[in-house]
Amino acid sequence: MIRLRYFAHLREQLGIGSEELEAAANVDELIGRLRARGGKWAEAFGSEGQVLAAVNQEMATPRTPIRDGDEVAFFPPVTGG
Amino acid sequence: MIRLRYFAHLREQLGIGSEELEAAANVDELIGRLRARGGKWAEAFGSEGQVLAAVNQEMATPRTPIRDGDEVAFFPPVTGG
Amino acid sequence: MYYVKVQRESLDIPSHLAELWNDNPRVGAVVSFVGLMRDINAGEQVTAMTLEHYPGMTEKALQRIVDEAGKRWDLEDIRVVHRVGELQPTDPIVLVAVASSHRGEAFRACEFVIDYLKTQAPFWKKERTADGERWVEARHSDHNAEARWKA
Amino acid sequence: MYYVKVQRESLDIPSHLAELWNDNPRVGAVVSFVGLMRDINAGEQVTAMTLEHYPGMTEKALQRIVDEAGKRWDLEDIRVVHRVGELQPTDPIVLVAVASSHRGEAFRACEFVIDYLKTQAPFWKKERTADGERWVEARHSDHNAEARWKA
Repeated sequence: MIRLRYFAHLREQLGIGSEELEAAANVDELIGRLRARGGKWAEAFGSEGQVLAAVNQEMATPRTPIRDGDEVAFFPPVTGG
Repeated sequence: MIRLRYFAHLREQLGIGSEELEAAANVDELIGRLRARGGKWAEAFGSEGQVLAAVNQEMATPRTPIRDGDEVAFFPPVTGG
Repeated sequence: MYYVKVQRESLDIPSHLAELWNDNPRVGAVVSFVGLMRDINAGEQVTAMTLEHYPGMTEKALQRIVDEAGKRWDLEDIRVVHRVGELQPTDPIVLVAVASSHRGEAFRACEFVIDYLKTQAPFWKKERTADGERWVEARHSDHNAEARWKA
Repeated sequence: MYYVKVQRESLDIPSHLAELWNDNPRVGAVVSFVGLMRDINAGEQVTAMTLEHYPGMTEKALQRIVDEAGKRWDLEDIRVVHRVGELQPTDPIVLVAVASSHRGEAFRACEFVIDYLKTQAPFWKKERTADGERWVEARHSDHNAEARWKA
């Protein structure tokens, strides 16, 4: 199992802060699975570049591998500072 | 008459903080007159670029004109900040 | 390990600055950046702001950025403190302060840290306006600023 | 008119910084430079320093520099405070602080002001070492730093 977390605008859009899922091979595959949920999920994960991903609290790319027990986070581009 | 002022290392080298002199046409002519005093004066005003000049508290060049009543200052390159 | 901190309390900027040079007579230059909440953004009046972050990742991201700055330049110290939670206009949001023997290094490193923080550290701003709340959108200029350091 | 001051008293940095953003919610960025006295210069231990200046001209030179910065960049405010007289290692010598809506302008202007101050403002440092007193020599690097802004 992996832990998914959602932040900021994305959390509000999806109406969920975190969930547990079966592990995926990498970020790209996980996104594909989430998009397949349709509706707001297809919308949120549809347009490239609008959602950033982190695996175990490090910025990730679509090809970053995911292992059982990992924490995977999705969020919009950051706006701090 | 013009008022001359000397600062920092130059004041110590010349042993004088200020003096009054007849006006010169410009900074270059005034420096020539000071250099002609010989000894430490020739030494202090001899090597180009080691002494900076200001006329009425504005940075000056050798060709900056001098008028009666002006304040002319000589000093080494600045080292503040 | 440089000092990085995420906190809800207001920033004690004087203490952080003094910490950079107290007891360290090798410090000849301290350059600091303070980011503050403005009351206008994208042409609209903003009355308040909520800053959200990703606890755990935020601290790691900040530490990674300051470590990289410490590798690129010869520095004596760096401090980064960032607020989260509720903010009002004129509140300081972030302090980045860098101490070095010479000023050139301190200027470069300070701007590097804030440029990367703006694109790499997981903070999100939500603004309150007369029309309700809105999430602040990321700026292209911030990505251009970060890209300069990759040349 | 921006605030420039030459004083014998120690610098009240926190007050000057806060003055830049208090009551001005247009300020989004404050970049500041603090120059401090180091205990080593040109390889030798320095125990104290005397800063001499040219009263009258100093204030004019500083005002001219900050006015030029205000013309080159879109700024909300600038403050420059410089000490003269006796200083000890770790004492702040100068504060240059710039407020702007955006950080790029504030960084550029702050570095511009200190670069010009280093070559244009009539201050001179005399250091005390174990061998006696010596006047600090001007640095080529400061002239190179100033020259960058003329390109």
